[in-house]
Amino acid sequence: MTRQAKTWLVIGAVFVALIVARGMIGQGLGRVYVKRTEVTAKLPDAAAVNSAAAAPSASASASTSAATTAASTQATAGPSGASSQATTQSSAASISWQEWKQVPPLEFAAAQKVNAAQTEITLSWPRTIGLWLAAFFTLAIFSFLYADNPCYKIAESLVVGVSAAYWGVIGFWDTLVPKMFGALTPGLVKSLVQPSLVAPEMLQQISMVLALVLGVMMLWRLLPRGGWISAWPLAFIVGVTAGLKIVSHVESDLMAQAAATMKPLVVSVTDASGATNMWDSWWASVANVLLVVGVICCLAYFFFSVQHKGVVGGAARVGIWYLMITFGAAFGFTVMGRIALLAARLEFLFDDWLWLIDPNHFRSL
Amino acid sequence: MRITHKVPRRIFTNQSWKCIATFLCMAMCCTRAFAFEISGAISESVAPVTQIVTAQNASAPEHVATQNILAKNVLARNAPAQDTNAPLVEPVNAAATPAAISAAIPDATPVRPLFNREKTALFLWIVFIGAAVTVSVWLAKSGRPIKIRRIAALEAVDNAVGRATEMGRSILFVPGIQDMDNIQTVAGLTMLGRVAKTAAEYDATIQVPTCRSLVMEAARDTVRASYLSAGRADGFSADRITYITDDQFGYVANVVGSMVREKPATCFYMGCFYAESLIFSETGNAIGAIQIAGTAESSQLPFFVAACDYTLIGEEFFAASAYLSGEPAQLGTLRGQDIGKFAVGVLITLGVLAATILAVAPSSAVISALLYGLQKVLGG
Amino acid sequence: MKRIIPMWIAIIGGFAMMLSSFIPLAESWGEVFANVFNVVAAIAFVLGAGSLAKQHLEKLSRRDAGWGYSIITLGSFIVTLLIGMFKIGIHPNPNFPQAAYSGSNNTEGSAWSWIYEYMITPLTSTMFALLAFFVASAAFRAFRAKNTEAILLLVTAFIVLLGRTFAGVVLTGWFPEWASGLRLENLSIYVMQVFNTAGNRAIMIGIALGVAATGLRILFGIDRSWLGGGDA
Amino acid sequence: MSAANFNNTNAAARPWFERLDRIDRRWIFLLMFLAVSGPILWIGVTGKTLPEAPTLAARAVFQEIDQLPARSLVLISIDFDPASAGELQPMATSLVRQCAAKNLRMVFIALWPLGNQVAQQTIQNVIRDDYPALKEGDDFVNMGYQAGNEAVMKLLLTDFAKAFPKDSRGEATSNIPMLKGVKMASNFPLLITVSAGYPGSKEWVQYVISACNEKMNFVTGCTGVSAPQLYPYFPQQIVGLLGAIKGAAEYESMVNASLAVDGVATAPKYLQAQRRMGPQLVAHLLMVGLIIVGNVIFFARKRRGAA
Repeated sequence: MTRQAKTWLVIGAVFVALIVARGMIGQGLGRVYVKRTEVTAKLPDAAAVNSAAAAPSASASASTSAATTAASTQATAGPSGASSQATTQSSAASISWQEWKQVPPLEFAAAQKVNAAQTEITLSWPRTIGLWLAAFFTLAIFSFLYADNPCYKIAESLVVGVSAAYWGVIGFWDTLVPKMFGALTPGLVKSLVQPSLVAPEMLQQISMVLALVLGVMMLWRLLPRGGWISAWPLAFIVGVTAGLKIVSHVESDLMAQAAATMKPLVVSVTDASGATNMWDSWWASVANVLLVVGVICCLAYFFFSVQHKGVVGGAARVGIWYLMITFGAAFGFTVMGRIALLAARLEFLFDDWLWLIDPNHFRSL
Repeated sequence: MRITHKVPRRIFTNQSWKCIATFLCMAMCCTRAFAFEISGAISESVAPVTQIVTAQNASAPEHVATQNILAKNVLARNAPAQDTNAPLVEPVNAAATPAAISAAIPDATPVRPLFNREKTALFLWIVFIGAAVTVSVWLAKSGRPIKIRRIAALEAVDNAVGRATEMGRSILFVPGIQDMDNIQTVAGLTMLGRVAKTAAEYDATIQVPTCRSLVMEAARDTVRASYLSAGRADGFSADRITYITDDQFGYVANVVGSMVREKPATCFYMGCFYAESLIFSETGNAIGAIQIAGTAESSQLPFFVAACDYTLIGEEFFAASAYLSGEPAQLGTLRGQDIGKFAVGVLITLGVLAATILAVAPSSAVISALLYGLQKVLGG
Repeated sequence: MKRIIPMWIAIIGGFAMMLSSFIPLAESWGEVFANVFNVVAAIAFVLGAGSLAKQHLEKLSRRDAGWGYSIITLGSFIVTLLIGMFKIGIHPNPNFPQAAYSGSNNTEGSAWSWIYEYMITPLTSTMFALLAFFVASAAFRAFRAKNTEAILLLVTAFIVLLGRTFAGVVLTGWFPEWASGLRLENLSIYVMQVFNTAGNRAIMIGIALGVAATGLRILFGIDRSWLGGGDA
Repeated sequence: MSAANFNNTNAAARPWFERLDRIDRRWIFLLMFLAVSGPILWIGVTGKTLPEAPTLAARAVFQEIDQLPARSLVLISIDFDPASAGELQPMATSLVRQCAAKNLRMVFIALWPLGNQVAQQTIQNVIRDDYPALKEGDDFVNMGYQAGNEAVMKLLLTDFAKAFPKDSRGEATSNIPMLKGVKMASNFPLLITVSAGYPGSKEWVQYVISACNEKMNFVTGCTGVSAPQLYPYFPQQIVGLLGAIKGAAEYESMVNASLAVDGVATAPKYLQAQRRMGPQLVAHLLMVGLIIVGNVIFFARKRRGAA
């Protein structure tokens, strides 16, 4: 066993021991409670019931759910703990299902006190397992700070796979379905996804055909041959963004910024009584002078077709000083942001998982 | 450094004809529309705002009037909010609600002007930049050498590639995390072309993980072309140019992981970067790699400046890419940009002078007219 | 042919976009192109997902080093894709119960939300949080007063770091009113509004010119390096 | 990456500064962990936070929202994902809370794929939990995510319904009562964004605020990284700016003060940003300390080298 493996073993053992110890003290740690609510939706007509029964969720559990209790179905429903199920009531043209909303442990304790046999608020196993998984992922990625290791690699592989699929799915349901399929196959979208769909205009349909053609060309590159065809949609993307960017950059970053720099070098600040405040005027004037000089000197630094000698060289030198001050400020601000992110992760570990602190009063008043 | 890019001295090359023709087409398309409006633009520069409102009202009765009322109300933020924002408040008087107003719009399609007068200055600026670039490119293509000032980071590129060869380790090139529509990515790929060519000559391996599938394709093309031009087409392997994932941190996790495992001797970060800049450069630091970075993302520059051996700051990055490509089109563009910067500098100086004189002697009519003119030029 | 058509597609798309800002009559072209662009951008996500799957399948079939991790990637990819595409565990929208797929993936308690809450969130945000550690290590090793430029960078960083927390108030809060401009918290604002604004403004002006010049070059057909290859 | 610079074969022979310079960077990581976790635990147990004095840019955000008449429409773009939530979620929470308390009508959109989910959670935590009287469709609506970045903004300028054809409940835009009369972005007197990068506040200025013929007011909250880049736009194009967690804490304290009811403590979920300023303070001091130690080493080495 290498020294590193031993170290990992010791760290792991100490960690597990600490967590076990934590679990035995006080309220324990890391559980999620949910509250059940009933949702009923009226179907517009009887014929539509059939299509509703074909719904992925409704059909999955409709037949078996009547007999099972809420808590047990919830633990078994769906591959990763989807906490909803549907029951089709044969008599009325409506379907109903149960939804679970996360509640603080405090509410569970209160409900138990009133009636120990209540089933409205229960421990959610899928979410509790999820919470522990999330804690594991957090620690797995932090473990990279010590050294690269299999846990980190697993987390890394997962994040790649999950996020790519996640983006693809969001692009499909949020943009492609309402915009492209909504224009090309309005009937299908209307009956399956979005009954409120507005009938597409002719122009919309034509442009979506164009989009579809470009999209297919883009996807062509997944095939082994004819990848060059994907240069067409690429050209479209490059051209459109270039057209967009030229206008916006010149307008907001060139003209507006140059106009905002045209400030008087002498400013007189008057206070409430109307008298000139010498001290404030002085500082305001200095600020304006520094600003104007800074902008011009930094511009000089970015001259490329002129050698940096003489006046241009001097201005460029002042320019780089300004740039360094700019970078220093950016550094300070960035540090601030990064630390807030770390604080948020540690809050998750200490609060949601280990129950060491309770800033939100979820577990104690 | 002086580029002696010798193109046979033919003044009107095929290319230059094409670009002049395109430019003229664009100019002609717009001047027709523009000619109608230019007189209006001039009168606007003299007339107070209210006149524009009435002028537009004549042509586009309801729509424009409504928009102007809305705009003016929002503009008048310092005035008591209750009254001025009245049209934005929901029902008190149904006729005044935005719902009621815009419900009336679709029926009465307004007669639109041919040219959006408020954008005159913007249009002129784009024409100016276009002209500066086109003329500079044309001059560059006609064989006139363009001098570029010394850029330290560039001189380090070849050495860094050589070092990787000596150490027998690979070179990592990260072309940023944005897509091909980002100009920084395009500039990064130009740099990649050069780095890959040097690497091919030295027979060093080069790894290019990308964050977008389109970038991967473009990078493969670029590297393949570089290996071809170095006469080592057999050395090219598409497998070293990989797509990881679109997700920022999924990508970072993977690249950093492979950096630690494969320990490249030289790392290039050229393109558009966000938070990952520091993770890359710190990890590179830890594995003792030589690092050369280039980006126009000013928020990430402090980290590259601090942690990398050489950094191309902002526009320097584009300049370096133009220089390395050696293409007259890119070098000419650089000159065109300098002309633009010079114009901006002169305008700012004039504006500041005018504003200062105006602050000291508020009655100077000539100066106030000058300041007004400058503000108009900048669309202010 | 392989290069001429894409070039003209770029030129037409770009000019339509640009002119729609100036010519009100062209506004609708701009809309059409923007709309097409948005949809193509969404298809690019699908392409991204497809490329990932292809890549890892190849890696798997070749038994490359670390192919075991490719299984994890592919597995998580496929599971997420199935759950999301088929809206597994999602009941229909109560307003439109007749449409099977009308429910939103984001409903609380769905498998999709579970992935978001317990996988995406911890994984990506912890990745981001690692930066706090790297920043500390970089500060210790890289931020050294090597020359005037570095000193300026350091001093500014100090002012901002201290001025944007309670430390600034503790250290310089006792400064009398007339010297209040020198209090760290005010000094940090001064740095931001004067020096930082000047520096960033120049960078922005430069980049705006760069973007415009490069963009126009593409739209004039002078630059075709983005089409691959290299020659102009 | 760990063992690369961990070399202590002849550590004893080296002067102190050399040893310190070659210190394993994991010690620095540990220091950072302690500097952040210590205050979190302390504040978590005691519940105390540090006082905040709002700066000009943060005050401007508050006033901009405060001066809008009740029932005004505001467009809220959630342009961040959970990775940046540590910095930005407190801002989003407070911004939505102020809008809800002012009875403004809120239209949520997202230009980041995961932004829709973040918006959904914010709506749940603030509006549904604490302002249950507000009705979806009448008082607020979540239009979800659309792909396309700047092109979506461009489309928003001219046609809102084309850019966002449906809301997250699947209702067509034209059927949403509160959006009757909304044709384009400029129909919203105020645009609020919370942004973590690209596309974000900068793009909103470039593509919407500058391009809009009518003046649209714009306030934004952004990450510490992007704040310096946005200062040149303040106060001409961006009327109010919240930079990083400090800006969030300042703004949060202002909103809390304005909505405070005598005898009722502010709900702890509205103190998130102020709680995070504690770890911020200690960690900043650590950073300053690390830079100073690094430079002491640098100068000691320089002197030794020169001698």
